[in-house]
Amino acid sequence: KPRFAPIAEEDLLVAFGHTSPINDGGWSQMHDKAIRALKAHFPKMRSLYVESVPYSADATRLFRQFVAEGAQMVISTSNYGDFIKDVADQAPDVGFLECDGNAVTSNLAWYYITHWYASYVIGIAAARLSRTGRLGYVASFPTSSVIASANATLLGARSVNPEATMRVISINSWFDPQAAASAGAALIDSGCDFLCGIMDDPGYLRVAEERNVWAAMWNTDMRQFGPKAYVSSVVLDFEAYYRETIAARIAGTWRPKGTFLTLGHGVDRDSWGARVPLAIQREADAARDRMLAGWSPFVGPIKDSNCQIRVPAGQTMTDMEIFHWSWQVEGVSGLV
Amino acid sequence: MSRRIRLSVVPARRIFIGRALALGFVFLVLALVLMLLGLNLGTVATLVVTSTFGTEFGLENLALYMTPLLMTGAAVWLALRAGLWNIGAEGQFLAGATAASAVGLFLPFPAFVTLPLAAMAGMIAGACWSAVPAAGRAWLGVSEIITTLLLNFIASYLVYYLVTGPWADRVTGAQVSSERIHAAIPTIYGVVHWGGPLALAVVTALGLLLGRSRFGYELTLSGSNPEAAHYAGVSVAPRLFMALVFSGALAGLGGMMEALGTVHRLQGGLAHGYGYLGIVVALLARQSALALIPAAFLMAVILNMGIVLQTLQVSASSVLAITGLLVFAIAVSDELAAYVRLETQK
Amino acid sequence: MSDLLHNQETRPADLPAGAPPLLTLSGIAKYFPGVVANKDVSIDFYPGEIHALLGENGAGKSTLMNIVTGLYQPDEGELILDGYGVRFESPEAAIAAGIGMVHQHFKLVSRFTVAENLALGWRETGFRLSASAMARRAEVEAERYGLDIRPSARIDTLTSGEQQRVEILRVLSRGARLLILDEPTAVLSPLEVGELYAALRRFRDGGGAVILISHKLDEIMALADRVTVLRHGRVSGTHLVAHTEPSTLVTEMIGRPVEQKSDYPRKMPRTDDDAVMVLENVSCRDGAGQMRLHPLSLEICAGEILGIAGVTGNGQSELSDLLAGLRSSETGHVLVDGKDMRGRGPNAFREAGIGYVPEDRLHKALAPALGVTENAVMRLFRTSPIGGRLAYHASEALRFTRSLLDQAQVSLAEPATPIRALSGGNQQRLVLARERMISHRALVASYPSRGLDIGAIALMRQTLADIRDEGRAVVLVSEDLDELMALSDRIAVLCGGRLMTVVPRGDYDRARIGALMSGRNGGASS
Amino acid sequence: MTLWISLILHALAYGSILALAAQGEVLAERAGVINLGVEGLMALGAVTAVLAADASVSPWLGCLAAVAVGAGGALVLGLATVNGSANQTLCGVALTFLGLGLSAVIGHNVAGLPVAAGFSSWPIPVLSHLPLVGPLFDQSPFVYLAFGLLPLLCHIVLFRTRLGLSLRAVGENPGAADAVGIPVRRFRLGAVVIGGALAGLAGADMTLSVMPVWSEGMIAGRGWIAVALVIFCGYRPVLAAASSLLFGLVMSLSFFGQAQGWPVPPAILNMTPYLGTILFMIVPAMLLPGMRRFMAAPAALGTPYFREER
Ligand SMILES: Nc1ncnc2c1ncn2[C@@H]1O[C@H](COP(=O)(O)OP(=O)(O)OP(=O)(O)O)[C@@H](O)[C@H]1O
Ligand SMILES: Nc1ncnc2c1ncn2[C@@H]1O[C@H](COP(=O)(O)OP(=O)(O)OP(=O)(O)O)[C@@H](O)[C@H]1O
Ligand SMILES: [Mg+2]
Ligand SMILES: [Mg+2]
Repeated sequence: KPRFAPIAEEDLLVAFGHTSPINDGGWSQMHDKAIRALKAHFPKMRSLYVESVPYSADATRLFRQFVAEGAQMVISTSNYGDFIKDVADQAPDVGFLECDGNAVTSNLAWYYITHWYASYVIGIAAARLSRTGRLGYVASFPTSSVIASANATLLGARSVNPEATMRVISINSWFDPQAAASAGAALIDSGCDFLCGIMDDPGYLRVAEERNVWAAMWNTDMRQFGPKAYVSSVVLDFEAYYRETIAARIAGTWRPKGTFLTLGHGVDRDSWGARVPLAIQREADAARDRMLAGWSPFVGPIKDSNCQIRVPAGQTMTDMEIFHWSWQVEGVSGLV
Repeated sequence: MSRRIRLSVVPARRIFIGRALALGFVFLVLALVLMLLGLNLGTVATLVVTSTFGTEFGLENLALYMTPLLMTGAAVWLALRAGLWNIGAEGQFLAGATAASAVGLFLPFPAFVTLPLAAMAGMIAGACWSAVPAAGRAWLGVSEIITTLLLNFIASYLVYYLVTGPWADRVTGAQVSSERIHAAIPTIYGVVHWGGPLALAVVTALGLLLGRSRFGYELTLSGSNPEAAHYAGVSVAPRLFMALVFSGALAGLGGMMEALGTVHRLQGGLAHGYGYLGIVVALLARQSALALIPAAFLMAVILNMGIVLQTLQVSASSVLAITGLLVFAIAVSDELAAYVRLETQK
Repeated sequence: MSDLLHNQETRPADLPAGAPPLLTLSGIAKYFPGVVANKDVSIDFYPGEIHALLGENGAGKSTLMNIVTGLYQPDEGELILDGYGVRFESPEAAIAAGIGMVHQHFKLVSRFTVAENLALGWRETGFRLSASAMARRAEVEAERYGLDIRPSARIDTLTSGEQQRVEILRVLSRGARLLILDEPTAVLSPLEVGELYAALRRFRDGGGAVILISHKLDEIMALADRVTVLRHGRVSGTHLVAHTEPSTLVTEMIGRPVEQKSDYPRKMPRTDDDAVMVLENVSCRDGAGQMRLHPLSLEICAGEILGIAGVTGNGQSELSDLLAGLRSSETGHVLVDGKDMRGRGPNAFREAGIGYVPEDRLHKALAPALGVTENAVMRLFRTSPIGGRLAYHASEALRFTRSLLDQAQVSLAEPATPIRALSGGNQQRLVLARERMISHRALVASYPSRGLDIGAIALMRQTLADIRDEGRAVVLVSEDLDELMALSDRIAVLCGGRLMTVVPRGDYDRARIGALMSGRNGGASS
Repeated sequence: MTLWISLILHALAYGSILALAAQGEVLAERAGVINLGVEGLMALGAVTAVLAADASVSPWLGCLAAVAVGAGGALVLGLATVNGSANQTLCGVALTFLGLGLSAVIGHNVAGLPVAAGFSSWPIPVLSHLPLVGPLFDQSPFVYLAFGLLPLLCHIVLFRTRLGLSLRAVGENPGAADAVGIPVRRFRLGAVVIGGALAGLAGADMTLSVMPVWSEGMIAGRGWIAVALVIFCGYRPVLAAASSLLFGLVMSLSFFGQAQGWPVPPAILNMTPYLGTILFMIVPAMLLPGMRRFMAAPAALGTPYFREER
């Protein structure tokens, strides 16, 4: 009997675990939006979800509870590592899918967006918009996806202003508007006039608006929270991917593998903010167009913050390498 | 004619009945809230009961919840015997987990060496973590409630620092987590490991130790009236110090069990509020160490209920609120149990 | 007929006929679990009299007064003030009605100054209070009632006598017409007692009424106009003091006569008189560096009772702590049976056979919240059979407790009862029995009769004499000169932390010792 | 230089949260009740402030609601521990659990969303135009209240009025206070309720002024720090305000240090306020035994009072 045999739509139970509240205005909301859209395609499919799954042994318990309640497909919208893998190992007949994960087993797969391309595009605009050439980055944790995002933004900035630098503050949370705002304010105080970051909420955008500096966001269009400051955002769209995945599971063709959602197919920059000059929009979008055509900006030589060459000249970083980026590029400080 | 008076010694039966009523009250409130949320009580109850007691996963969960609760409960309980409030079991738990993880991560010994070593390290770290508040309380009279509590935050930041910095997982890139620790406490059944039985043994031993040893008597005396303890020839400060330090060691051992038995990593969310819930467990147990076992069981059931409820979109925070309500209800019911009507003949 | 006689007898002698009582208690009852604290209590208190309340421990005196002052509510009966029935919902109401009480344990805030304590609860002052205004007011009041106080002194720096003055002044300055004092002389020096008497007489002569609770019969005989005896919560009689004999009062109070001995002769002559304890040049300082006990030397011999006369706070508690090892001397040595005990704790003294009944037994010698068992074994839990090197045998502890309860003649069904629920008298008996058991060589007893009733005191004194007769030493710290003179072989007088003198039995002189206790050199001293 | 000004501004804003809560707790503890539920009350205050401000579009009503909720929560605690004698430590911890949990539940739908109405700053006419230090006189009303009006008021009431004398007497020796006719329970209950109201106000300060957004876990132990500060400041309102400012400063250092690129791991900077509190509690006790009397807790702190019990 094949592991993931075809299943009737009405028998399918898909369980989602979110890392923050689904109305966080960011990451979880984007996933939730995609999941709601799924309902239109698979009206008979049953689903359940849990918000704010903690990074603790309780995550394991929640995933186990999903299995216990009969889910055939468990999707976690963030990286839960062993907490999900251990459960997957105990429930070999259930398909597990982990966003930002990196293990593929016989029933566990991962998917992620190649947000670094969009970040690079925004980085170009950042360098042009910033007077001081100092970018501030509000980070959650110094994990590889955050490192990739920060590095890509600065590389984009340095492509037009080689003097650009980036200061990072980690706030140890994906969703903490207070801390994000405080970090943003501290960055502005230290001379940054362009804020970007990887937060689930619009926390620092409001500070940027108040303090009259630029800000680029992450997840979705957040210009309502700071129309003057808003530059753009790395916008995410998981709908198509979820649709294909569920369809494959119903058809019995789902197989565990790692999947990148690429620029234009699940991740992109948001339409530019009202106050971003047209010339800057054009310049940044030119790079985007080249990327859509297959060009990668992540080509050596790339030095790390200790001025060591980490990517030799001429070598292009693969998406997989970027996904596992563990060092900060020259000009970034405070991240690792 | 009658008048309400307050008993200075409350019979255990009254306490028990009061608590049963308090528990009932809390469940009533919970049911009401669930109804307001539009959930069908019948299905919720069925789901909770079957998921907790009717499935292997549920029973395993209970066992895994009980283990750390027993340890932190024992820690708080021990300190309470000496009249001290150890609000810092959470931090000591984390300290123990950190030290044990260090042993597991960095010492290249086989498991039968690593595990005892890690247990030792966990206990020592937990003890050290409570040593400053203990010394402050014992010799300087600085309130241990606040100092132990503040150390929780410090422990949590320390762990965050380690697992996002020097000890961060560079193998699988797990967030806020160290690499997987390969030395693991052997399992008994499913994911249930030997930490559980060990915790039960510790609690039993604790009961015996305090009930049958001079130390237990001296501790009680020191906690109850330091001046009289001095008169009885007991050096109070060292006893108080030891009580808090042992308490820390117990919590630290709990941390070791959690890190090497359940989570297998040092990890930001590892402590999970067990330290604070330990206060609840210790309170429920009152005078008896063995009563820690049913108390931890009850708490584990509530926690597991929280897991089930979350899949019904009842947020995890509501479990915290319910726990708070329960503690409050019990504190109040214990108080009300002390009141009786005194018949005053006319 | 007898009723009429009784009534006549119980009205104050010089009262004009028809003068109404200030306060009448009518049929008061108060119940506690298993205890009838007061029942059918009817008493009249007239203006211009000092009315004593007498009764055994637990007879219900304090309870009754707590009812009068609004702290407790009566379960039955009525208070009639100036002819009107009243109900005091709180002490405030009683104060407003002119009833003030000086409690057995002073109700002062020890960290506040005298002036602040006087200002507490003053309704008449404005919302704003400045330190200087409070002090001024305090001085004015002190002047008015002729009581000497220092307004800016903190209460915890005052002697008991001074604290009591503050209490009295506070009550008087509230305009009290009825002044209640619960065992007021227990902590006073003879001199202060005299001052108190004078103040009370002044108050009475000004038309106020005084209710005085005391266990000291001679005090009542000297001061009071009338006396009411309570027994098991009921009034067993009210008498004019002038027409009553102390022995009748005792009989009425206890139900049998108690012999008030002024002498406890040895059953056999003293055989050995080797020194059990020797103090050489010992001294003590308190936490603030203040000298509490100036260097002194003393020798305590087997088979003798050494009396230490002195008013609380003059170094007695330091001295007795020193003798029991609870405190270490700053200079000199403490020798027990010739062995230097320097640096040894209370347990070493216990092992050397020194028992100790401290002044504040409830807080120093007992753990109030713990059970009777835990308290009974407090000094013996290390020794077999109750304890070993590490072990503690609960069942043995229980057995020991039962035997101790027997010896102390305390009847108690449940040894798990917290000791604070026992009466103060019973607590004292248990401590005494326990300490007697360990005092193979000497017993140090600080104010052992404080708060006890006449019967209990007689029993306690006999116990001390018995210990002496067994060839052990007794150190008896007391402010009661009669007690000291009755029991002691020698009396050492302490004042201001100095050893004034040691008087041998032959040379006892009340006046001189009393004067020395108050720091005045009573003529010839060595 | 402006950097330091901005650090001080930050410290004032964050310190005001601590100062409000700490002064409320000073009142409660002076009356002899230790309220360990401050953390929970702050969370409840913060979330109700947001909900009420959203509903009414008035920050004042938001404030009022927060104060009411804080007072209500404290009233429950007071009834249990003052009128009954339920264990104060336990009830406090329970209230914290309850407050944190409940606030997360009722605030779920507004988490992370901007608050409809917040307080803007109130510039003091002349002073706020001064060069350099001008911004220091352009603060939210909470800052003026927390560092100006309230400490002054509390100090005067506590140490210069009959009310304060009675309150302190209740905390020092309730038996004595009772005997002179001070209604012990009413005083204790009142102090706890006012303390709770101030804790609620501190929560409102957080969500209506310092950072106009609610999210779960945003109190982040500030309530506990406020309780610790009360001991640290020796139960004195003015010192409570001063030490709150100090701790606001220390707490701001974490972001400040990261932004300045200090070579100290942020986690260590994050620890400093907690570490500092512990040190400040232990070191003076160690070095200056004389300080102990100055710092001494009210003698009856934490002990319930019963008239007909001994
Ligand atoms: N709060 C209380 N709870 C229970 N029983 C009480 C309480 N107060 C007094 N009693 C009981 O009431 C009786 C009378 O006590 P009370 O203190 O009035 O005696 P007393 O005459 O003042 O004795 P003493 O001379 O020792 O002061 C005692 O048996 C006592 O146990
Ligand atoms: N809080 C209480 N609860 C229950 N019983 C009590 C309580 N307090 C006292 N009792 C009972 O009342 C009796 C007498 O106690 P109480 O302390 O009033 O006597 P007392 O006469 O004041 O003692 P003392 O002679 O030392 O002054 C005791 O036997 C005790 O069992
Ligand atoms: Mg009495
Ligand atoms: Mg008494």
